[in-house]
Amino acid sequence: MVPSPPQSLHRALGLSDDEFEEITSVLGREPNHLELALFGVMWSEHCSYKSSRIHLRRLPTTGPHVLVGPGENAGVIDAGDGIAVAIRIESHNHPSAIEPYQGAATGVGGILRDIFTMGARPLAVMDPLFFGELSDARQRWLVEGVVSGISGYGNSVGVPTIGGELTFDDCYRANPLVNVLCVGALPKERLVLGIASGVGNLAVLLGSRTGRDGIGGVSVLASAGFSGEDGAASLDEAKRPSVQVGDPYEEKRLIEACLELLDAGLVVGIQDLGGAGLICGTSETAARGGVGMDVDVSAVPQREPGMVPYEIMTSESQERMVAIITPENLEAVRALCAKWEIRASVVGRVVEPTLQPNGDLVGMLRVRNGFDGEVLAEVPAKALADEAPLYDRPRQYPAWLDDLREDDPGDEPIGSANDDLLEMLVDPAWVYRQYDSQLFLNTVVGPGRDAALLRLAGPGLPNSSRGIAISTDSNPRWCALNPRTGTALTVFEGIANLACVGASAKAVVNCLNFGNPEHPEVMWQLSEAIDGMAEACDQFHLPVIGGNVSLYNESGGADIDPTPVIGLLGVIDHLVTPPPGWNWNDDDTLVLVGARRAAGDRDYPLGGSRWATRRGRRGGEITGVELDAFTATIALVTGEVAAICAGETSDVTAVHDVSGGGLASALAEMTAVAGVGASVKELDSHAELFSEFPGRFVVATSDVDAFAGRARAAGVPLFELGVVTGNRLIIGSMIDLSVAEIAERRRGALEDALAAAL
Amino acid sequence: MNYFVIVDVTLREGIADPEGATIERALPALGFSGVHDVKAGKSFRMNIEADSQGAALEKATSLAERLLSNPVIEDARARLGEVHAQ
Amino acid sequence: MNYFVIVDVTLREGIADPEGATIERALPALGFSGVHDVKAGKSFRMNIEADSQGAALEKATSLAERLLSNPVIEDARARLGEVHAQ
Amino acid sequence: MKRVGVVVFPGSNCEYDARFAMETLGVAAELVWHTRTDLSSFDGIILPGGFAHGDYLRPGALARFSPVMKAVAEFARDGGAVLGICNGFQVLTEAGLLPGALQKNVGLKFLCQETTLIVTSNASVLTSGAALDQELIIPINHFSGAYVCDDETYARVNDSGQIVLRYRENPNGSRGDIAGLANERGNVVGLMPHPERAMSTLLGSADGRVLLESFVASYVAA
Ligand SMILES: Nc1ncnc2c1ncn2[C@@H]1O[C@H](COP(=O)(O)OP(=O)(O)O)[C@@H](O)[C@H]1O
Ligand SMILES: [Mg+2]
Repeated sequence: MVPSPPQSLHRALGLSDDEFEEITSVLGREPNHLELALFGVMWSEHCSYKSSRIHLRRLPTTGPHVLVGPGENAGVIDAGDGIAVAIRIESHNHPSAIEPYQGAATGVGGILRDIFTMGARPLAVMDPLFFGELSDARQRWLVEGVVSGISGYGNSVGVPTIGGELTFDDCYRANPLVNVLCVGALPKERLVLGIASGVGNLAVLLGSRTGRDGIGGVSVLASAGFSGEDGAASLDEAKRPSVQVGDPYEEKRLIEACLELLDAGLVVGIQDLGGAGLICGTSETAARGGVGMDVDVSAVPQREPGMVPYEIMTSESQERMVAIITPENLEAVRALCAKWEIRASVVGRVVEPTLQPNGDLVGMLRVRNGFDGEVLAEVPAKALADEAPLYDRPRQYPAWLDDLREDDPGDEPIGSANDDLLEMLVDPAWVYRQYDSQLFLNTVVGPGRDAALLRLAGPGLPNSSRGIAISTDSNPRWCALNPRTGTALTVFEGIANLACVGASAKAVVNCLNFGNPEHPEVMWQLSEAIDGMAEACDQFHLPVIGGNVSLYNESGGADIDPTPVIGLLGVIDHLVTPPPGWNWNDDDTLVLVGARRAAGDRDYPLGGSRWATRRGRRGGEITGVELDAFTATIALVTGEVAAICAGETSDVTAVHDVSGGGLASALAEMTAVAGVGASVKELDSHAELFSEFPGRFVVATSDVDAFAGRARAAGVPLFELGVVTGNRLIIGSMIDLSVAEIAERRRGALEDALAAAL
Repeated sequence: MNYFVIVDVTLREGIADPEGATIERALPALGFSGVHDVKAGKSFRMNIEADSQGAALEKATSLAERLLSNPVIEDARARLGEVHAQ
Repeated sequence: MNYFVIVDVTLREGIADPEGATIERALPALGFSGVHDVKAGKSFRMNIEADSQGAALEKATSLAERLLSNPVIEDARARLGEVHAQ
Repeated sequence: MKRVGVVVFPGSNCEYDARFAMETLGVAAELVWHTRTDLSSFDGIILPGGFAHGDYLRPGALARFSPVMKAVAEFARDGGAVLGICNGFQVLTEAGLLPGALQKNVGLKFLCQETTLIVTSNASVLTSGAALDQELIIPINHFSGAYVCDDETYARVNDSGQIVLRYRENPNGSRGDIAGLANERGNVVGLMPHPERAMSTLLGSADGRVLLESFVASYVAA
C-alpha cells in the first residue's frame, strides 16, 4: 500500500477537513494519496451534487410513462408504439470559457454518450447558449468558437442539432453558459442500465486512449503541490488541467459499435466515461450492481508516456465507454469493435463483495497494477459513487432584492416603439444554419420556430406515426427577480412552445446554472427555483426525469443571474402534416388566444421584460399565470394544431406563442417569416406591446367565426387583433414598419453585431 | 521593406490530435509503413511590411498568438520564409 | 534510423483562399497594418523510419503527393525538421 | 433498377436516409461496408453524405483508399450508375471519378439551408427525368461545397453538358454555381445538395424525387 498523505493534501484536492474525517471513518483508516484523490474527484460538487441534492429531492419524478427517472445517465419515457425516448441535458460552461470550440464540442460528445449508454440512438441535440453582450470582442470570439464547436462536432458525429436558445446579457461576460440537450430513441426492449453484475464478468474500456485531458477538471484542484513517491507525485507538473479535444469521428464509430453490441446482446451493462473518467464509470457501475470491481491501471491504453495511476483513473479523455461483458463474449466483442476500428481493452473484473468486520457485504473498488498485482487503492464503490456528504448550505433572501422588485420599469419613459421593436428582433438563423438540422429525415419543424418537431423514427425503431417535440427555455431576467415564479413561468413557456406544434408535454429535464453555492443568496435562488419548477410540474403532472446542476458560475465574486434551463419533451400521436407555423396568409384574421392581461396587479407588467432590461431597468415584479385559463388555452391550441398534424383541414393558418419581446415581437416575427404584413387595432398601451408573460398565442385563421366558436366552447378568452394584409406591420398608432425592414433588421442583427470585427 | 513570414501552428504537447492519429491509422493500408507520431498542424504565409526582419517577426508573433492560434491548446511560431509569396 | 519530417501543404496559385482572405480582412480592426497576401496552409509532422535522410524524404514526398495533398488544388513539399518530435 | 448499394464508410451518416429514399421509390437498398470489393449484385451505387473517416485531412481523402472504391471505379467504368451525394461527391472527386475538387465554403461556415437548383443538363442518370431549366428546392448541408477546377476543365465540363445542376443563388462560392456534376458518359454524378432530404412535403420539399426517380430509372439521354 502506498503511504498516507500529509493532512493538507485533502484541501488541495478540494476536500474539507470534515470530508477527510468522513473518508477516514468509511475506510476505517487513513486514505493513501490515490484513494484521497479518487474521493476528491468523486465527491466534488460536479460529480456528487452535494450542495443541490437535498433540494432536488423535492422535484416530482414519477409517472406511468416514466421508464427511467433521474439518477441514471438519461431519463427515459415510454412514447408508445414500442418506442422509448431518452433525454438528458448537461452544461459545459467552464471548459467553453477557456477554449470555446473544444469546450462546446466535447459538451456535445458527452451528452451523446449519456444517451447511447441507455441503448438509445441519439436523434437530436439542442444547445441553449448564454454570452455577454456582443459589443465586447471576447464575446464575439466565444460565440464564433462555441457555435463552430457544436457545428463541427454535432454535424460530423451525425446527430442533427434542431434548436436551442441564444441569450446575451452582461452577467455572462466572464462566464458563458453552454448547455446541451440530447434526445434519443430505442426499441423499448433494448433499454440498458449502467450496472455491473455477475462476478467474473469483465469491464472493457472502449474507444480513445487515455491522456492527461482535463485531469482535476471536475474537482476544484487547487494549486498546492503534491509530493511523495506514489501515483499523485508527479501531479505538480501536470496539474494544469489540459483541455479536452473532441474527436467526433471516434464518437461516431463508438455509437455504432455500442448500438451493435447491444443489439447483439453482448453486454451486461454499459456506462460512458464523463466527468471523473474511469473512476466514475467503474465505481458507479459497481455501486449500482452491489458488486466489487478490480481495475488494472496498467491495462488502460495511454496516449502519453509516464502517466500515473491517479491520472489514468481520473482523466477526462473523451470518447470512451466502459462495457461490462461476460468472458465468453470477449472475442465477439473484440471482433465487433475491430470492425468499427474501436479499441477494446479489458481493464477490470467484477468481483464478489467483501465481508466487512461488521458483517456487511461491501463491493470494493480496487485499483491495481496488473490484475494480480499490487493494490494501489481499495475503497467501497458505494462510498465513492453515492455517499458523498450532503450539504444543506445556508440560504438567505438577497438583501438587495426588495429594492430591485420595487423598481418597476412601468415608469420608464417610452420612446419610439418602432425603434424599440426593431432593436429587439434577432433571428438566430446565423447560429442554426451552421447545424445539420435534418439528418435522419425526421425534422418536421427545425430550429427557428417555437419548438422542434420530429417524426418518431430512426434506424432500428418500430414503425410509428407519432412525433416528438422538444423545446428549451430559460428566462434569467425573470428568475433574477423571483426565482420561484420565474422558473415556474419558464416551465409554462415551454408547455406553450410545445402547444404551438401540437404536442403535449410528457417530461421535463433541467439544467440549473447558478452562481457560487457558498453564497447564501445563491443557495436561496437555487432552492426557490427548484420549488418553482416542482410546483409548475406538479400542476401539469409532469415528471422531471433528469437534469444537471452547474454551480460556481461566478467571476470576481459576482454570480450570474439564476439560469434554470428547462427542456421539455412532448409527444404528438399522429403526425402526417406539418403544423401551421408562422406563415400567415393575406386576409387571415389575427386573434390573441388566452388571457390578454396578466394575472397580477398590473395588466401588462414590464418587470423582467426584454424591453425594460435593454434600457438597464432590471427591476420590477413578475406575476404568475392564472392556471385554469392557461390550462384551457393550452388544451385548445394543442388540439387545434394536433388536428392539423393528423391531416385534418382547418381554418387555423399560423400559430406562435407570445414570449420574449412580447406581443409586438411575436407579430413582427410572423411578419418577417410570412413576408406579409398585418393591420392590428390600437392596443391598451405601449406596455401591452412589450409585456412578457406566458399563456398567450397569436393565431391566424381564415374563418374567425368558426375559430371563435371553438374557443368559446373551450372557455378560452379570445381578442381579435386585426387582419393580415399588405406590406406593412401596423399596430394602432404605435407601430408602423415595412415588412422588408422588419425582415432585414431581424435577419442581419446577429450577423452585423458579430461582424463588428472578427 | 517587405518580409515573407510563415507562422506554424501546432497542437501543444499532450493535447489530443485526432486528425493526426486518424491519418496515421490509415497509412499501413496505403502501403506506408514505419511512419509514426503523425501530427496535423496549420500554417499561414504572409508578407509583412516592417523596418527590419526582427520587427517583421515580432509582428508575426503577436499576430500568431492573438489571432492565428489559441494558446490554451496551440503553439505558434513565426519564421522568415525563403521564397517571396505571390 | 528515425527522421523527423515536416510536410507543408499550400494551396496552388490561382485557387481561392477564403481563409487567408478572411484573416487579412480582419487584421486592420485588430491593429495590424501592413500585412498582405495572407495564405492559409496545412502542415504534417511525423517520424519516418528509413535508412537515410534521402530515403525518408522520398517516402515523405510520396506520402505528401499521394495522400496529404490533393494535386488539383494543393502543392506539397517535404522537408527535414530540426527538432525530434515526441 | 432493382437493387441499390449504399456504401458505408466509417463516419458516413446519411446511409440510412439514402436507403429510406430508395425504399420510398420501391427500390431495395443494401448498406455496403467499405471493405467490400464485389458490387456485382447491384444495379446502382450511392455514396451517401456524412464524414467518411471523419473528413480528416480533406473530405474524401482517406475514403478514396477504402477497398470498396476500386470496385466503385470498376462499376462506373462498366457503365453502372453511381451517385455521390455531398460527402459522396467529395469522395468521387478525390478518387478521380469526377474532375475538380470541393473546397471550403467561401463564408468559412457550415451551411444547412434550402437552396433552389436549376437543371442545366439532363445528360446524366440523375437528371434525365427532369426538365431543362426546371427549378428544384433541395437543401444543402456542408462545409466544403465550393466546387473548384482549372479553366480548361471548366470549359470542358461546361461545353459537354456535364454541369447538371446549378444554384440559382450561389451559397458557397462554387465555380460557375455548380451544384451537381456528371462525368462525360453521364453515369457518374456528384452533387452537394441532398435530394434524399427532399422526398416529402412533411419535411419541407418533395423536389428530390425527380432526381432520385431518374437515378432509379437510370436512363442516360444520348
Ligand atoms: N443556439 C441555438 N441553436 C439552435 N437553435 C436556436 C439557438 N438559439 C435559438 N434557436 C432557435 O430559434 C428559435 C427561437 O428561439 P427562442 O426565441 O428562444 O424561442 P421561444 O421564445 O419561442 O422559446 C427556436 O426555435 C430555437 O430553437
Ligand atoms: Mg415560442
